[in-house]
Amino acid sequence: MTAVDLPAPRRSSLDVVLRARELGIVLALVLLVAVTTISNPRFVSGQSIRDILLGTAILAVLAVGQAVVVITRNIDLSVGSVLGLSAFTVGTLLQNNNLPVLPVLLAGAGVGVVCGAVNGVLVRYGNVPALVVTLGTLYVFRGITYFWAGGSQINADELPAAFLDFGTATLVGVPYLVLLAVLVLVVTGVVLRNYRMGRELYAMGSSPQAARLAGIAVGRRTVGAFVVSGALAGLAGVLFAARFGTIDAAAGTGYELNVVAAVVVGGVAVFGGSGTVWGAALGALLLTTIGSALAVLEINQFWQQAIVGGLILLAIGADRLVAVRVAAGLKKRGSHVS
Amino acid sequence: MSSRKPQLVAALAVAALALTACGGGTTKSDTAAGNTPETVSAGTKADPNAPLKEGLKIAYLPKQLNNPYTDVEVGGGKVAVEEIKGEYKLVGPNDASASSQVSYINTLIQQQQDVIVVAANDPNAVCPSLNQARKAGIKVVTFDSDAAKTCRDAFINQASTQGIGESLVKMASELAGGAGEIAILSATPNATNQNSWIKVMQTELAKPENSKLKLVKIAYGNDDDQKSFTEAQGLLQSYPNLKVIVSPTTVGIAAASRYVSASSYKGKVAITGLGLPNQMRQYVKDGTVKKFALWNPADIGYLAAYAGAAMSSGQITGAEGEKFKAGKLGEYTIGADGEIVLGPPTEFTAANIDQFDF
Amino acid sequence: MSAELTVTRTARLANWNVAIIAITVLVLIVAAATVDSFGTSRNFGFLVLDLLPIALVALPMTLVIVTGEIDLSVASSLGLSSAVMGYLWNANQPIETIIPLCLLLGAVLGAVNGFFVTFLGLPSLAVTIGTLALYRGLAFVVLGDSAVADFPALYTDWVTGTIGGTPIPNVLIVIVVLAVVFGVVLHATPVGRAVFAVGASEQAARFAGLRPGRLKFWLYVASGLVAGLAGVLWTLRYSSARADNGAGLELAVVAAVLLGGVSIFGGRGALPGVIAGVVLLGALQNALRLSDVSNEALNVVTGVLLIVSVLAPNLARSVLQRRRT
Amino acid sequence: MAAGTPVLRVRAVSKSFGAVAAVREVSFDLYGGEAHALVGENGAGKSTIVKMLAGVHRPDSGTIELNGVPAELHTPADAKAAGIAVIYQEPTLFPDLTVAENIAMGRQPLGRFKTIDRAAMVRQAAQLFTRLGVSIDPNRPARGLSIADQQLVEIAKALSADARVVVMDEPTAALTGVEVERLFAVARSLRDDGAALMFISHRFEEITALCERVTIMRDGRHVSTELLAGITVDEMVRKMVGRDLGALFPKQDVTPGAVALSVRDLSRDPVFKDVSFDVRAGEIVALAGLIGSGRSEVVQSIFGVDPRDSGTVEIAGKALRPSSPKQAMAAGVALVPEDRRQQGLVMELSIERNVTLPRSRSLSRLGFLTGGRERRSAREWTERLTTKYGRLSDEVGTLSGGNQQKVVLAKWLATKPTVLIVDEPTRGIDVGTKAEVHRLMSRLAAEGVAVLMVSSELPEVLGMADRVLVMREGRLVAELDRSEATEESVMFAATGQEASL
Repeated sequence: MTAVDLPAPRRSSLDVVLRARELGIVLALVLLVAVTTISNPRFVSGQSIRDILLGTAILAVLAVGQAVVVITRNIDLSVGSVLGLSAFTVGTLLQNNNLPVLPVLLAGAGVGVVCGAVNGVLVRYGNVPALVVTLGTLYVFRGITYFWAGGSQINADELPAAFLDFGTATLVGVPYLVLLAVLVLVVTGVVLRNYRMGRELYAMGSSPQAARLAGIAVGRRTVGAFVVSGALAGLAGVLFAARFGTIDAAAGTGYELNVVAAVVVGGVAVFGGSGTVWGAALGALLLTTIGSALAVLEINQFWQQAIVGGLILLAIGADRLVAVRVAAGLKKRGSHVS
Repeated sequence: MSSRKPQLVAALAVAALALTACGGGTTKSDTAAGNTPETVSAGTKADPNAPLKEGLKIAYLPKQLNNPYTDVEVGGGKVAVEEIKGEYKLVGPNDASASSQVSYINTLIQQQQDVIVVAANDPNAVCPSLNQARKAGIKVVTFDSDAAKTCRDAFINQASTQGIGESLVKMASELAGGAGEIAILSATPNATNQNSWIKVMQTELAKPENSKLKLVKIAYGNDDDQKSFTEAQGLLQSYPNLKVIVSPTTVGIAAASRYVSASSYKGKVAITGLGLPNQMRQYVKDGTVKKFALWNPADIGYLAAYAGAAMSSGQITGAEGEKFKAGKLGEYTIGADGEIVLGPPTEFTAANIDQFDF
Repeated sequence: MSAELTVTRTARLANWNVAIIAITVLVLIVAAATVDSFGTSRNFGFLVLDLLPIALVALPMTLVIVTGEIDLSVASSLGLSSAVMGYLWNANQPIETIIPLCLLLGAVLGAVNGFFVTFLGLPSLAVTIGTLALYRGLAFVVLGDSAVADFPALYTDWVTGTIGGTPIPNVLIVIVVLAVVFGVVLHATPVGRAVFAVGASEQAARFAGLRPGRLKFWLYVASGLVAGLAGVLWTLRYSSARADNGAGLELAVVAAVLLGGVSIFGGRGALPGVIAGVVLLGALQNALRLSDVSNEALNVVTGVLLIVSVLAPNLARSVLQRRRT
Repeated sequence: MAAGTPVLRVRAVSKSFGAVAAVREVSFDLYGGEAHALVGENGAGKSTIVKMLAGVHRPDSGTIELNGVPAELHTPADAKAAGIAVIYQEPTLFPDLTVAENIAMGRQPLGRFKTIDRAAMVRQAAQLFTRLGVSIDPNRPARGLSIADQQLVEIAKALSADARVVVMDEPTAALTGVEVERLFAVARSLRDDGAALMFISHRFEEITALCERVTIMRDGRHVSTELLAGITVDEMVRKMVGRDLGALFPKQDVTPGAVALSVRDLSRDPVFKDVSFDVRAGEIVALAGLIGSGRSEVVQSIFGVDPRDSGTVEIAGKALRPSSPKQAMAAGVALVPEDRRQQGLVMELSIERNVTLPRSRSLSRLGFLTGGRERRSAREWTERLTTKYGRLSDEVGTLSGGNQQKVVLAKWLATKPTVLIVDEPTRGIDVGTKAEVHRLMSRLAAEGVAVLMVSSELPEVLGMADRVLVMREGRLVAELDRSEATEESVMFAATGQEASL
């Protein structure tokens, strides 16, 4: 028995597959854009791209938060309601009241943090499954918003111009909202990939039991993941208010399904442990682009939902097949004592 | 989990097919003739001199709550109900679905209201319940969006269909300079009002004086702010030469204006249609919108209250030709099929918009 | 960990089942006493009609959740069934053909779910979120945004009518028959025993010679079939076939089932509790509406009840344990 | 061995789970630079001790001292922080993460801005593997690693922590001889660096090769702690078992009847290959071998809960379809599986439901079950097996291990099997019940049932079996008659090398 010469750490096949996973979405996107552009070249005009990116920004911010929760083997169905509550809070704050943008963003995120903490504490310390908790808070947060709004609507003309400008202004042609979404994406992506905290989230989702034995503060991290998801949903609420200018209590109703769809299509496994926020954001981009493309291609818009559903099934089905093949491949690559 | 189940399902299918093959059974064409509408007797004869009752319980059930246009409408209703010393009530779903409206109608029957003023989300789905209400002695007045004629006593029409359709085309033609592509951004594809206006518009557009106007597309924003927003976006992308978007719905016109005002299309594409002055003020002032029209929605709710009260008090029965007084609005005559027309729409421009607050 | 915990678990299940039934009865009594016209026979009819779709769909959903899976696509299956019903009716097909075809369609939709969940082994949550979007989308593709009305009065009247001169709605028969069928299957047949065993431990069930995959597949078929039926009844009740019929119903159904004491992790639950859960939600909604409490309050109450139904027993247990040590 | 203060001192700790006292007043010391064996039968409380050291369980009473200071090990994080590394019997890896990340979790090397230095992390993992002499790609995910490789990653994990106390709970069970040697070399170097090693194993040759002292436990109690130099294996075994071995295994001599179970060329990649054997009526055949050698997989494949790639299984001359436990049951096969809690019983269901679960169809009348027949049948069979319980409606999880096993046996005996397969039938149950189970198997064989027994307890194999089949790495490598079968011959066949007992 001699000490072995270790092969230089090489790119594992799984890495390649993971890359391929996101590559798949990119390919689908390219194909979609190509086909749509051939039929109507204005689809790639500056305005059109800006519109798609703006639409993606909100969904992507939500999807990033959702991905963080899903990676820990949980789910947050309350994001649509949190978005609504945050958007209405921000709208009320700004109603005939000229506040700078930054505190407004913080206020929106703050609302989300509180909602997320409620979810997280109930999941962790109440021992109630995330699905049940967030299904419940989906109703509760929405109900609170309705109570508060009482049927009123906040219109664009009641909001300060500075805030509405924030919704439409651009920096070298890129809207602020998109920049903000990219910032969120990059920060979350880096934390998940390069910080201990991020890796612990993956570990918890991959094997909750092993995570406990490894001394990971599962409770704190779980609450933390929900707080992040809530905060980002709150932030998305501010973006929503800035982009649409009109806010009523129903803002963001039904968003949760789009968000979960984006995350699943983006390759985040529903049982945790794998996937990236990049994938989730790409999923959001793909879904938004499909919506726009259908309108441009003059395909009956009613197909959109069916296509989204089909995509989800396709994505999880394909992931499954790839996983089975990779697993088979990995088994054959056992270690050898030299 | 028995192996018998597949056979069972198959048998069911075979049975179904067999039925079709035999050609038996009830089809739509059978029922179209046979389904006689349920008629609820309008009660005794009208007595035009009967006094308006006090303490009438009048309930408003709009398509959905949380809609600013609706708020203005029912606001007018509240004023009228207070004038006649009645009890005002407002209920409604948060989603514009017929099924939730049915539950509310049922509740109102339980609560023994005297008048239900309703904007139907589906002209047929609410029918059985409305008829139940009428059987229980409740007067049913529809506004905004009519229910089937057989299940309401009167319909408050904001303006004659013809009048609105013509005025929409007139505005579009002015804004397009008499020629070019126009598109319509409507509410839902089965919205009763919008569809009848669009029909009139299409007839108008077919006339020789409008031959240079081309209607390229009717899009539907479902009266949903975001949906309308994206639909406007889609229209402008698909039709680069579009000159005017006509949106005969307050949600649609506001969303389209908001999109255009912030996009590169501003100044190139005109928006018009039916909108609320308060919502549109900003876009009129920034030049996105030159003119749009609307009746005063508060008057609709107001008129509905008086119509319902008159009916409940026995002044009218809903028959054509009957007259009743509607407070500050003066005297109204019931038209064919129980329709009561409010009056001609008002056009709003930068010059006059500040005189209105609704 | 096991011994003590499991003892209290049994007690907890029994307690919750009794508790939810007691709470329901209490709510019914209080509502009848305090809310005007809640206790009238006409209101009873409205109440039954209002909770009809939730009650029906909750029955197979209970079995599905007891096996540890979930079916979020039920409301969309209901909508698709309704849309297809309208489409075929417009195409001048006889209603006697349409109804069985819609039931068959429901079964097929369920089978698609079952296929993905059992044969491909995909997580049911993701699968049925996918088919939730897919089926609803197809419903819109079939019928667009239009509504189809004019269904034959013979059928619509039956659905909204009552038995003879009694105040008992006809559809109550459907609910009772199906509730008995599902109740018996779950609690007094080998299939029911398998449902519990599979939900509590799929592996142990396999080692006992059961076939979890097949069982789940047929439960999804049953879930789809009942959703199809609910779609038909919904359409007839409102005499209006629309693609958006029943949208969002899945959440109310899951809430009712969990409120009824069924564990989201599978293996635990009882049908009487679920029925109580359905009635509780429906009665609360009805009573609050009659008292002019807004819809919003109801949302909050539903959400809170849902969380409390799982949280309360958990808290009770941990308090008990703390006291013991 | 170093003297002075012990690194770890366990003082009179007790731990109960419900009514079951798993550990009672156990005390022992661990010194730095010492390798200390902990032995005892299954269920003696060793794993509970390990879990208390790992911070998973908190002792009900007693204290754990580290370097003379009482330690509060409330969570695994506490234990980790206190310098205790635990290698569990069943590896606890994160399947989705890479091997390098698994090793470094919580201690990842950090670069700029506190980001994880991946290159350094991979390098560390590679160095650890070099030290262990194995080649596992640090960049591959843990999913799909063999049990042996997983165990090696666990060991690398403990090494990377520079722990002062390393607890190894049967780390060698699935390793080959070479891997074991390598592990021991690493363990010795750890020990020589001053760490305290706690080593749990059932292989006495490993214990004597590695350790200096041994603590023996029985039924949750501390029996004695001795220098290994001063005790023979026989004495150790006697102290562990607490009785004479011979009397335990009452196999009656039976003349075997016709072939009841015939297995030919059974294969399932990559678990086992070309397995062929017969079991006759009245015979007890043991399937021996190391953990991970494929024994359980073979019997699960015979019963049909696992698939098979090729080969045939016949019961009394009739071929069984693959993957159909239902058909196997109908043909008279019963399987008492290895893992009672996961496979044998539905822990959340009542005793009654568990006993009647495979027979619910035959107990139904016109397809309905009203409860009465199930209850009567469950009572009859639990009584036959003298199961002790409160009420039939109690959850089976409330019973002790032995009574749980009786419920499993009742459940399967009630199906009147002609071929009874038992996988580790006495794992984790008390001595008295163990004897009952052995008597029962013997009686069944006498009644003409063909019994196939998978067991890792050599004495049980030698005492009960008419024939011993030995598996190694997925293949059947030896068939030994009762007369030929000795601990040496079985171990030799199982490990493929000379055992030094």
